[in-house]
Amino acid sequence: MRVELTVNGAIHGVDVEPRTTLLDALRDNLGLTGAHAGCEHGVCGACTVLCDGAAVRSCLMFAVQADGIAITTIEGVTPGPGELSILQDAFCETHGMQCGYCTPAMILAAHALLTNNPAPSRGDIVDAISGNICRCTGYAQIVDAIALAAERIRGVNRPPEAGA
Amino acid sequence: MKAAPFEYSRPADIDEACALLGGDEGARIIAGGQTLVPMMAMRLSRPTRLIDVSRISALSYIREEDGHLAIGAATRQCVVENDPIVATRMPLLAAVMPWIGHAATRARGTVGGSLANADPAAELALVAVTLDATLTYREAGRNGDIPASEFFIGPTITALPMAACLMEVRFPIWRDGHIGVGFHEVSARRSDFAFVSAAAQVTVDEDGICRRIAIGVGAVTDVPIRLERVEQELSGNRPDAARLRPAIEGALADVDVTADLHASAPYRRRVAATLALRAITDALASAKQRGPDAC
Amino acid sequence: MKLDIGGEETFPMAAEPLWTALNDPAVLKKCIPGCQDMIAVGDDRYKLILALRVASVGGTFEGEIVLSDKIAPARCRVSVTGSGTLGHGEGSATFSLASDANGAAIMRYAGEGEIGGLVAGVGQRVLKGVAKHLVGQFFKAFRREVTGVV
Amino acid sequence: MSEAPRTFRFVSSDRRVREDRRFVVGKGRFAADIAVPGLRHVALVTCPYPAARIVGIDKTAALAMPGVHYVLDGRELAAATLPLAAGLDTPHVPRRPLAVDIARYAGEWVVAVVADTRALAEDAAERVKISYERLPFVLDAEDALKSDAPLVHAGHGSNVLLDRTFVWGEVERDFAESPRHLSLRVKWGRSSTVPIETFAVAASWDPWREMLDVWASIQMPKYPDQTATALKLPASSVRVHYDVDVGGSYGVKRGIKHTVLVGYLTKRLGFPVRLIEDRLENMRGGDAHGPERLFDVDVAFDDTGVIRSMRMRALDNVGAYAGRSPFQLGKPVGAIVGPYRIRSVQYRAIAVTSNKTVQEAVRAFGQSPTNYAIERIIEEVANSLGLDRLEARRRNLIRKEEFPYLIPSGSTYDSGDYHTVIDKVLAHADYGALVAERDRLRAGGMLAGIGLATCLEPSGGNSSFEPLLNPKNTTTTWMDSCRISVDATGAITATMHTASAGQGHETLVGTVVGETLELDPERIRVVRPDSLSALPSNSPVGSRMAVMLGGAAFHAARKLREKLVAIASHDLGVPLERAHYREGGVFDRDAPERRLGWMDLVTVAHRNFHKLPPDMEPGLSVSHVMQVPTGGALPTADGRVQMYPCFSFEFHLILMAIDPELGKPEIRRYVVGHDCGTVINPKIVHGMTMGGIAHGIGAALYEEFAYDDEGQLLAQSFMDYLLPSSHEVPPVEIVHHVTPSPHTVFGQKGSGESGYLGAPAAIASAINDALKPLGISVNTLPIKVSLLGDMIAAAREKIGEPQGVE
Repeated sequence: MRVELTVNGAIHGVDVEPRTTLLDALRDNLGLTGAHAGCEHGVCGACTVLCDGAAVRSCLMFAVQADGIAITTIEGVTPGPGELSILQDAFCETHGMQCGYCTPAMILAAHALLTNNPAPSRGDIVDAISGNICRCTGYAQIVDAIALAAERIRGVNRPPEAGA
Repeated sequence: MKAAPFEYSRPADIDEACALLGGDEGARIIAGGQTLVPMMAMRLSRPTRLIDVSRISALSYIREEDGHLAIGAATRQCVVENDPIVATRMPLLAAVMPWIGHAATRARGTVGGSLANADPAAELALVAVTLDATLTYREAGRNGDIPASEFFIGPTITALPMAACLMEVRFPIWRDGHIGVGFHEVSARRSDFAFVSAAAQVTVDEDGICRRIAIGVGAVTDVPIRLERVEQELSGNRPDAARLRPAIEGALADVDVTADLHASAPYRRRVAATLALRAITDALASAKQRGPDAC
Repeated sequence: MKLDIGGEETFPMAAEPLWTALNDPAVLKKCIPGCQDMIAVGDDRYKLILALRVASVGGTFEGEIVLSDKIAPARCRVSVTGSGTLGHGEGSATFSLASDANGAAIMRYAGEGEIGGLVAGVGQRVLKGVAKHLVGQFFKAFRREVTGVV
Repeated sequence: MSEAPRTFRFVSSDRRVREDRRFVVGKGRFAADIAVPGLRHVALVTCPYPAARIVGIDKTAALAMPGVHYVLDGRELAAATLPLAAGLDTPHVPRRPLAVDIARYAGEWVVAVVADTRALAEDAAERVKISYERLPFVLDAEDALKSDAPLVHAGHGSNVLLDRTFVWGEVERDFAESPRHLSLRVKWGRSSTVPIETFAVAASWDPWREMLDVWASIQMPKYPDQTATALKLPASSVRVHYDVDVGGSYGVKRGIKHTVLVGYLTKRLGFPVRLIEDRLENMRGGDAHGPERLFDVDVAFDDTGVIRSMRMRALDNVGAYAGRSPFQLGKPVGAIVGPYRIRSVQYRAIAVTSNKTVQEAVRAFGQSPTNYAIERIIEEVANSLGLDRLEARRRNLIRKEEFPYLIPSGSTYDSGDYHTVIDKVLAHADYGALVAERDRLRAGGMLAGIGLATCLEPSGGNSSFEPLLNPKNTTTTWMDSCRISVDATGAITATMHTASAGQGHETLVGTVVGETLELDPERIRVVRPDSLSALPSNSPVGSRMAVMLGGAAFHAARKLREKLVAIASHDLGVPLERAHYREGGVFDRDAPERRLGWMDLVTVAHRNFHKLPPDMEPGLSVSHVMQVPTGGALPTADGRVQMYPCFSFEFHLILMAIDPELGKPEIRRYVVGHDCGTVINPKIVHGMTMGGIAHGIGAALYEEFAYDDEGQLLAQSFMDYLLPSSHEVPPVEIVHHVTPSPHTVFGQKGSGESGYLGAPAAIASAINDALKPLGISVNTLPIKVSLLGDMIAAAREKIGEPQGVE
């Protein structure tokens, strides 16, 4: 089936079988390998992408269901070659990863959280990433990264102080 | 882990969906896909055709009408979770929403999908049974209703006719007195399928008499159940904790309790009583805290 | 996974016709959930082809069904083995028929089954409930078949 | 070897981890990301029974499908390849990628299907008709020992793969002389590391070059050698690309059988072939399972709680074949007494086969179950005397002044200060307040307990556990290597020679080389060449890389420094001892203005042969192959051996609360004291500790490869195998302490395992403390909610405590 996927702001026409998951289409048809297959049954969250801004599991969506939805992958939140977003930089700052396999999904889950909740509590952060299993880190440095990014984003968005 | 091949259709409206469903014995409705797609990935489920109703806007709504809260079957769980009408009119529903899967599954998962897949531990199914919801389906150009108490037949099994498409679930809104709700569940991890869940809704009058109560438990047996004997015991009475536990245990005594890898039958039976008691206690407490106009 | 199967059904009729129905492959074919075909391969031995479907779950299953230990019209044993896309299963149950004081036939059945493969590995949580449902479906259909009443 | 300075420029500073940049943008290069043109895909048909004879395989329907290229069975593969390497001397327990004639566990691979896409391969796999004759099977380790047990491998003659008893010291005498004895049986359930990336391998055979290129997600010593041997190729025809990121491993990314399978297929079929395990294949038949171990522990002690002797019987259910796992009974020998002064030990290690999935190496290589057993028994010693559990530990712990400390099994512990670590943790946590909090919880109707656990993490070792458990195997060394090249432009490239699974090895090498050369580590490129251009290395197993790769990098950098100094000394005409290296340049100590800078030196080495000292090789390329600091020796006849040079220490202190009605345990506070010597990168060590603890929480409370009585693995998916999520891992407070190792250049020790070593013991300790008022204890892991709830309910009923208290 022909389907037009809007990924990271660009429209791509791809031919896929109806059974091709969005995850496989992103990876195999579009070469966007930042989304990873972990369990392929919707538990681990390694395949998380944003659909119209919400974090969803791309292994639980067929590509044919995704036309007209604005899909954002990790490649789409990276500002440019060699540049990191505040969130990505915060993950580097706290070393919020080890093997890096769950990391893009974790960052996208965090991205969705911070879009809706610029000042999340620790509990909010824990809850927002609870659908993303990380086997390496024990989550602490991931939570730290998201808290740090939230703080930095709030700082960036704060109006300059008087006289500054 | 790739699904077996299938055809894909995205009908424009529900009648077209029903026609497709009626025309293909192996067809299945897909909305959010959060239950169906994992089963397809493992090839436990192998529909010949998926009929995607997730974009039929007529199936996605939350509205208050005729003393009910009506929710379209394709309404996403995250929408219900954040809906102000749900929060005020259907606090029990609002209470369970964060317990359903994860944010990422609620972003896609629908109300109808959860109900139609009839997991014994599904929170939405429990609330539907507890509050006497009515499910409306469409089949061959006409609508039919099934009360929640008859809708759930077994694990994953419902009374929905084969060629029917679930359209709506209607929860009655209680208006008689101060409403209170309580919900508890226990699972291995926070977001796992519950071993046991319990949901209670009560109304209490000015004198502290329990006017009305609904108490249901989930995951204990093949389908969510109401503890009617407890309801009879409590309604019209002043709540008495000492009488409540035996009544709950009595109501659970004859239930054919399930056991699985993660929780034994004695565990489920015992903890069902505990959680039912806690849910009722919380419901009574929150009813007393609410003002008379709370609902 | 081991499954215990057991129960009792009462039919408003004599035991004889029940016995006949229980031993009639045409009746069994209609009553075994998802049964597509029962092909005789020997005395009281049939090749069984199922297209099982319970709600969203479905798969094909090929196996054998054997009727044995027959004591007409009181007792027989039904054994099923086979495998398919969902996994494999086997089980056997003894059916015994008796009449109660009112002349109604009582069918008692007891046995055990085993299910393995995919459904056991990923569906253990609901497997027993689904199996119970299938047994129920069989008797529902069987009752309809022998009494004409749903 | 303590020639490096003890104050560091880069070592121990809180620097970023260089690998992270590629991961945060999704540019990790994992095995599944590698696009080899013309790749075809494999799906597996597995045996559904725990034991069955393969009677017939009908491939017709599968082969008839368009896009399906091949259906491979075990007989064909076995005819063309050799069995996979086995560690033990068990020639009649052959292991092959695909079952030959008999399948021995539910999930064992029987047939491999190759098709254009993975989905199509799965379609075809369903159409391969295999008929089986079911065979008797055995699942339980104790059952497998019985004389009438079905034999998993008839040719082997028994189910026992290994049964060795070691006696170190005067065990009989110590038991006879001790006034008190105590016995305990504890069980460690079958769990594993379960990384989020399953195993993946792509292979491509070039018949004109006779070269098998392999890209795989490996953490496997001797992977190229073992692959080549099984495929009957010279290892020089197997090029393993180490520059592949591995999505987590902690031991299980072995992949030899996968690689032999795809290696054969690509050779046979003439196009590249890839196998990515799906989660089901991974859980039931990948190299996924870890120890399943039953311990019977007896201790002899005195009235003050000082343990004199221990007898330990460890019975491990290793599954259907002898993988690497029986050796997991060997590593604990290196720390068989944990951090305690137990003067004699009898250790009986038994590995039995069963009709379960093969066990493979898992984080800490068998030490975590053993540590759990040791920690349980010490608590029982305390309980039996009415002694405080902390005090019982204090009395038995090795004291700071006793290091280096020789334990009965022949290992000398390098350094440690256990009492101080414990004191620091108690002070940090305010132990008195923690006890008060526990008691407050108890008074409020909760079950509450304080968990205590110590653990030792042996690190950086050789493989003497191989000859220890298999006298025919004489492997005693495990090298790691580093090469540093400075090119003609002055750029520095360092190499490491294994794949890496998130441990930050590139950062490690960069930091160590930068430290040694006194240059910004960011200037040092770190690469992972393929196996044909690699120096000997043994992959990041056994917490070895800080010690071994760090050591190799240091020594290589030191050699480079020496070469630069020699060049300058010659060129400046000053004696060697006056030529002083600083920050990339060399100067005359007596006349510092006489100096050659970095580029001057590079230019001499690369272009000015006439300026080089006589006999010096031109260019700037140095390498070092690192031996384990304490060397390698065969074990003594009675099995004494030094495997590991360095021993890290941790002390875990936790507070848990259990709702008595629900049996649901909750960690309320978690403090860990950690001493892994000098920390090279604090971020990495912090993460390793946290991740190890999370992993240990999983093993203690949630994770189990549970089987039913019919031999079916019930936890094949992530719906039933429960990895801790962010909800289940509490905040952990880490208290650091540094006792440098005398054996390593910076004083570093390993740090990848101790969280996992201590957490299960600590959780068991807390839960048992919580259960103490009920007079019950739990000695099996994982401690699942339902089990705990049922135990508590039974105990409360027995003592007449009312149920249903709110």
